[in-house]
Amino acid sequence: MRDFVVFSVSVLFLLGLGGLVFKKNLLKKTMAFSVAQSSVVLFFVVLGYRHGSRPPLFTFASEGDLMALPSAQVMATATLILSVAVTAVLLALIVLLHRHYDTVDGEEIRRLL
Amino acid sequence: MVSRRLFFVAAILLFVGLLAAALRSPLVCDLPRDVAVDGHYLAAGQMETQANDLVAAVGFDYRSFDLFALSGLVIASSASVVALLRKGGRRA
Amino acid sequence: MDWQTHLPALIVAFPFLGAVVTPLVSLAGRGARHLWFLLSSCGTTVLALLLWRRVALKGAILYVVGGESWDLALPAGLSLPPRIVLAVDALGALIVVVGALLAFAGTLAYLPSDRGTPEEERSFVVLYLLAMSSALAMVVTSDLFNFALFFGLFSLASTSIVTFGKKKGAAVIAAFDALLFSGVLLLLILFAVALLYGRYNTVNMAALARLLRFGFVEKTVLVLFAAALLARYGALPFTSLFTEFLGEASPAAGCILISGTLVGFYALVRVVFSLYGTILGEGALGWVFVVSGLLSISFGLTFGFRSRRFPLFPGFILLAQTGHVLLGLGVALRSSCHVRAMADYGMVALKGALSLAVVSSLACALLFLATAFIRRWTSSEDLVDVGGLAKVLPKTAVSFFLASWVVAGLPPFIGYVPKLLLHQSLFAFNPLLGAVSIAASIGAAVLLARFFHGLFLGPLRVESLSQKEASLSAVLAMGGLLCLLLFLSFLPSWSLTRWIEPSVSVLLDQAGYVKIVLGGGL
Amino acid sequence: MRKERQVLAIGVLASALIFLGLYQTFWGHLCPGDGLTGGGSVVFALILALPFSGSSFFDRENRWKLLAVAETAGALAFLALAHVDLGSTLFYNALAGQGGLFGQSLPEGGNVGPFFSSGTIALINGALALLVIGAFGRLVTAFFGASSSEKHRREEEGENA
Repeated sequence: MRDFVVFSVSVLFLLGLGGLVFKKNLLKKTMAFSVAQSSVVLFFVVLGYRHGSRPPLFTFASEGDLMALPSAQVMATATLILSVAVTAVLLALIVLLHRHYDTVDGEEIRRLL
Repeated sequence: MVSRRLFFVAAILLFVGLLAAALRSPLVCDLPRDVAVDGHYLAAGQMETQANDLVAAVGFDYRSFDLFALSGLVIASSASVVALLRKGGRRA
Repeated sequence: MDWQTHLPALIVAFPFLGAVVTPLVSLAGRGARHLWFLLSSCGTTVLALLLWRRVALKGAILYVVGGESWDLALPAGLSLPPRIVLAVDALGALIVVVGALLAFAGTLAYLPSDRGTPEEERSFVVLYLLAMSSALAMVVTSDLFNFALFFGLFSLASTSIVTFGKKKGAAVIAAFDALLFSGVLLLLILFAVALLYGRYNTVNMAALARLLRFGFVEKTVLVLFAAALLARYGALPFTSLFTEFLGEASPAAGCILISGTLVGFYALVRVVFSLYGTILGEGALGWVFVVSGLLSISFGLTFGFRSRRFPLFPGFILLAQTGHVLLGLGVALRSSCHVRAMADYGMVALKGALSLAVVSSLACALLFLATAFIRRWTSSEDLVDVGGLAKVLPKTAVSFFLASWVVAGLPPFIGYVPKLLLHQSLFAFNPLLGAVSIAASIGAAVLLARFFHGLFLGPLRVESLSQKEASLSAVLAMGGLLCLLLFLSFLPSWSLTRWIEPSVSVLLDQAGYVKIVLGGGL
Repeated sequence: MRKERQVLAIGVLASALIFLGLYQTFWGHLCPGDGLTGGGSVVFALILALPFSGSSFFDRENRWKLLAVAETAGALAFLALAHVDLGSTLFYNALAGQGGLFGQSLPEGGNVGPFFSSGTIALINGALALLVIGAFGRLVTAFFGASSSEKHRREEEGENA
């Protein structure tokens, strides 16, 4: 099961990376970047999980519960915020490019340059 | 176009194969592993920070220096998007 | 306990405060904002100098963020630090000072000349101060995940300020590519951090340095880090992107970008020497550095000779210098596990690489300022359209000339010291490599002569300058950097013994770095 | 009629989201979620509401200023909370367990938890939520303004052609 999750993390990352390399549409490139970033988030979450563990929360917890590792979840949240910030700026740049060139195709834009 | 796709598929297959080979070796997720730092958070974090949510305890107390980077990211992205897009900003 | 205990954290918090308060100050008008920008940047530089002095006096310092006491990294019964620990030793202090000075020069270059919409001007100050804060934070932190976050903040802030005040779309597409590319680098670093976290359950560099056992995961992590940080430093084939991007930058934005490359260099040597250090042994990494150094040199020189766009030229020169630095690092790594070789030439190579990284970033910042101001004043980018500028821009011509002298590595200026050390050690390591390095230096000197001739000599071809040279900020920024270089030139042995040698010794002393954070008892 | 129903549904959804965000923020030290995600939920409610509010409403200068003030106030509060006890270190949790503001002590192990516990953690949660609402609120407003001005520009171009 754990192997499967690590497997899907790497497939997600590679899908994102492939999209970044092979897609010409800048919007699709941004989406591919988000996909790759989500694989990192998934990886952090997997690393924090222990078999049969509960969330690391003492509210309503009972004695002897096994809890997931908290710092992995903190890192996952931080990575999400990073992703949101970078994606927002990328989208803003795309809006600007669309205003200039009336297209979001990367190669087209480079031809018009 | 077709060659590109073929290349992409080949790259994925190669990586998947490498990963499958790597998983045979003792890897990252071998559990139970030594959880020294997280073990400290789980054992003493509640009393040290007086917070029931250990994610908040770790994120806002133990690793609080990260908050500079996180709030900086929020401010930076909003400042740059506003400067790039706001009306009266750039004209086409 | 005096207030200077808090310096490692204040150096991040102070520019952050500056960025946060900027919108409030902007309500009082443009002048107030400029004054505030100058004050924040200057204050940060002063704090950096204080930090450097404190490290020079007291040795390496640590700071436990959020701990009950600033030096209690390990609470009772723990062998790994649970909190984020800031650790500054001689190398860190050196990079902090140089990075802060570069950023301050950028502030001076910004002040009255950059105009845009009000939102753009306000955001520029915010983002510049955030970039400065994150560049310094990347140096002082010893926590790898924290490093990755500040890396992301730096990429974001420094990328978007390049597009401000630009009429063309070329800057926007360059910024898009650069941001996407640094986003991918960030992903690589995050993956590496996650792998280390999964393996050792800590992300503190010093603790990891003590625990690390060389295996499959560690090799993967090393590859990820080396790829990401080499690209951040500006080496390897990906650099055309960085050069293009630097060519689009305004004078102020370029300074912070160059200080970012210096921080990338710092992170690279930190990871290689302090995190991995002796367990690397005689691995292939030394050859990787040598090859990527050779690639960078050849790329920089060939494209420099072929290109006629003079704003790109500081980027090419910086790239060639980066190549030299990487050659030195590679040689030092190759010799690091032989005591004899280390004493013979490895130490000298490391010394040369470190001093060349610092000096060339200062000199290239000066070159960059000169070309960026020329582009702004002549509103032209082609070497064919300008010429004979020495008559109308004498001060810029003098700074450009002296900076090229320093970069070319000729005496009497400071540039010859690192070059001499590097050539000497490369020759001892492998005569062929030494010959290549000397030839590359001569090539760089010819390249500099070509651009100096094209820009400043010959008949004057520009009809009208959009602005007089006498703009105080430009003179101050270029003059300040020039004074710094001249100061170092007059005291080469002082700068070697006070700045470089302590840094080299802390770099080679991996146990010392572990001891700063984890204490001596373990 | 249809539009009114849509507005009603969006209003219900948005207020639920705002409630969720505030809950996450203020109970951040006791329950899942924290100030950053709570602020994000509130901004998401704003995104839902923006298309139905008309561009003039949210592009009005005073709304914009309110968000900017929220951002600056949140960031300043965050910095102030970081420096609350410089006798120890930056970010030292000086209020926890001291009996004062947010200083109630917590029983060990699983418990519901008193609201006024955890010291600076709860306060930093609030400050960061304010910061995120202000910053990302301005961000989405800028995006929305850009898209509506784009539409306007296209219509003008169409008339000219």
